[in-house]
Amino acid sequence: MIPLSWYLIFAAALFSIGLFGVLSRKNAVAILMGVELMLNAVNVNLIAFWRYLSFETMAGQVFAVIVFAVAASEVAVGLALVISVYRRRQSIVADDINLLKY
Amino acid sequence: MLNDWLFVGLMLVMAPIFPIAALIIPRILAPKKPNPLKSQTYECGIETVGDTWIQFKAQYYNFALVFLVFDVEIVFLFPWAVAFNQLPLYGVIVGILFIEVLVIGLIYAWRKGILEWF
Amino acid sequence: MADPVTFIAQWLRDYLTNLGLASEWISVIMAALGVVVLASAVLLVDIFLVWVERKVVARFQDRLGPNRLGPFGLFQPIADVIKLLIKEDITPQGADKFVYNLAPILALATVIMLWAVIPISATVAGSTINVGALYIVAVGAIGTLSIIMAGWASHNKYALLGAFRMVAQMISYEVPMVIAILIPVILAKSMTLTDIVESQSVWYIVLAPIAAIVFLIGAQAELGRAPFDLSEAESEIVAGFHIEYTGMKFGLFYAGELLHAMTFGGLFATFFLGGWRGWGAETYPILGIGYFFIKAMFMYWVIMWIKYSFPRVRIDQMLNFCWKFLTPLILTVLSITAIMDKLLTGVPYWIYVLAMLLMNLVVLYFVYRTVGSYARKERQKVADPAKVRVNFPVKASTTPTQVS
Amino acid sequence: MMSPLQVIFILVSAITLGAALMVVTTRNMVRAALWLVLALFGVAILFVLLEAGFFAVAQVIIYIGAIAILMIFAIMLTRRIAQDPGPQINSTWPLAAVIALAIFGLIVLFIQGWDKTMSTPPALPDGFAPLSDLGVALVSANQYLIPFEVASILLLAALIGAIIIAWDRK
Repeated sequence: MIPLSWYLIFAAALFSIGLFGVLSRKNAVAILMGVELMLNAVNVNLIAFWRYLSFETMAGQVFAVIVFAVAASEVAVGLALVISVYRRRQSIVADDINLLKY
Repeated sequence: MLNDWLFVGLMLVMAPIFPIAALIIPRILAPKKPNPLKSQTYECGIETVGDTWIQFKAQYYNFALVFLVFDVEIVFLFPWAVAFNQLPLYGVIVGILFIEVLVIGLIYAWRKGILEWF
Repeated sequence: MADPVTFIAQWLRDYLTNLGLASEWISVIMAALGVVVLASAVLLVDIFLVWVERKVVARFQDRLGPNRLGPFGLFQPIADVIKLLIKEDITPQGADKFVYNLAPILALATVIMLWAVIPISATVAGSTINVGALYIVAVGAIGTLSIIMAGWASHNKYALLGAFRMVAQMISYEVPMVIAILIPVILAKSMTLTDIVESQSVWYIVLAPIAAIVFLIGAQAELGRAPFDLSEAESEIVAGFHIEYTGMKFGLFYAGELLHAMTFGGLFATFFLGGWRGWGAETYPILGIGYFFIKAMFMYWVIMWIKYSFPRVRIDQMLNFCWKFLTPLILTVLSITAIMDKLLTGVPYWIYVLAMLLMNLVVLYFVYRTVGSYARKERQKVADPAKVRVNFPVKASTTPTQVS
Repeated sequence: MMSPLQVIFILVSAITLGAALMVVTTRNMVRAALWLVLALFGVAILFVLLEAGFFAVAQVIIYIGAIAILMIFAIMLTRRIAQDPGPQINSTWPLAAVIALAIFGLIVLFIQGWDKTMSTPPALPDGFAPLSDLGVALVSANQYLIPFEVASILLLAALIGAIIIAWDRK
């Protein structure tokens, strides 16, 4: 059978790749994709912990449900922001959207 | 429980084999004489004008947005439906409430004119 | 010898055990054999469906249809396949080659994958996963993706526009359709399709006729068939997302669409018509296969009937119908069904069935009234535009008098 | 000697991580979205291996069927950058790589030092029905009713917010 640590290491790798995407990509949609990868890594962890450590209680699964809902909300609002910014500035390069910096 | 998924997993591996085979046979049998004119993209018989990446209406996005939110809600009602026998009446009503909250969203989108196509 | 399928499976299992294989590997081999047999059978039916579809549409349009090749033109689809196999494949300029080739494969493979969970008879069901109903929705979602891949990879405006329309339509109608699936799940208290079939001592079309109708409409839209064939509207965007596909690649899309229609017939039969259930199907499971295919083919014929009888709707009408009519309607029915099911626990089954049927009929009556008055208003607007203000909302101040 | 399940796990996770790497490095945004779909599908298979079939199908329906489609729509709506020939990556990417690697190393270090990482999952008892248990847990007041309803409100807020943001008629 598969040891729990394999899942945890896999999730850590997925999380790091997502983080790299978030930090390095210019395109705002690509940044959202990175965030999705990170949320997925969290979900893998939650389900793995549920299965290995406490399958009698549903806490892990319920948390995963909430993560799904959060991911959906995040994408909906994030992409709406991207489209709105694109309409005004004709750009979705994250570095260009710096009005709030000053 | 994993035994149930064995069939699905094998299906996942083997189902594409049939269409892939159907695509490989013409590679052997069919003629292949491409020329630039033949491989032009189709546009009502005239030459292709402009870029393929035309701008799309934002409405497509709006519908996808409403769909996404509804989809998430409905999927999480399925375990509730399976557990129906173990639920008291108030559990059922709470589940209904869960979906009715979204109806507010639908009404809002409707009022706001998101669901119009123009 | 009541059940040849189980008999053959048992014989094979014994044979493999005698060869000295471990029991896990035997189940893997048996499952693999099952997949091969099921997929080949489904694809054989698919080739036959080309003939069925052409023959039926011909009769609807008062023609004869294919009648030259073999008896009743039965060999026509085989000739079609040979033609497609030796036809030149053209890859359009600027296409994304890998995605372009992947899309038709996915389109057909996803439809074959749907059959993994459909119970064909009492003893023949590929898999009994506990999330069967959602599995169908999930596989359909990958099918949606294959369309957007095809449209994007073709590097053609019409293809992309067709794909966008198709996807907008599919995701819109997925909402009422999934809720319509949720209602049989509530009635059966299980997502496993075998359980859903087994709990239908009374067909669910009696308990939930509105859900059945909504499922049928959703299936029609999901398939992109008339009246929802905006995605391939020949007069507007030529053929939609598969405009640049030739030869066998187009053939795969075509075969996928036909098989998808038939599969939706099978799903309708499973959810609402009792699947393989019928007289003597429990004792002689082989009869169940026959019942299942008769029901599936009947529903496939209904889908074709709708397709060849209705004109195409406009995109705004299509979306309005989904979001402003079907979704509120099915949400209402879902709520009432859920509460009634809970309140009616413990009553005799026939009262339960009657109450459900009655509730559906009452809802249908109100729907009929609402739609009728809406249609009257619309007709009035067209007939006498001066009376009604052009902009919405139309005030119901004038009593509807004359219908022209 | 590895068990078949372990082989499947390694194959699937390798494909998933490879696809995830393509997501964060591909220039063509639509292709990146398709790689994302592959990565998400791999995670769905891992959910099946974890015997959480419901989450596998929910993953496919929600992530592939809705979120990926929404992303592709958004990419096509903002198409000018979808084919931007310039660099798609910040100039500070080495720093990002270092941070990501450092976090990965840190987590691996923690996992190595943790004594609870058992090698086999506990066997599920007969008649264990996680699906209906989840359904009960989601609507029971003494369990997770509040998070469940809050999730519903969250989605409603997201819908309304997204409509307001994306749909300002000038």
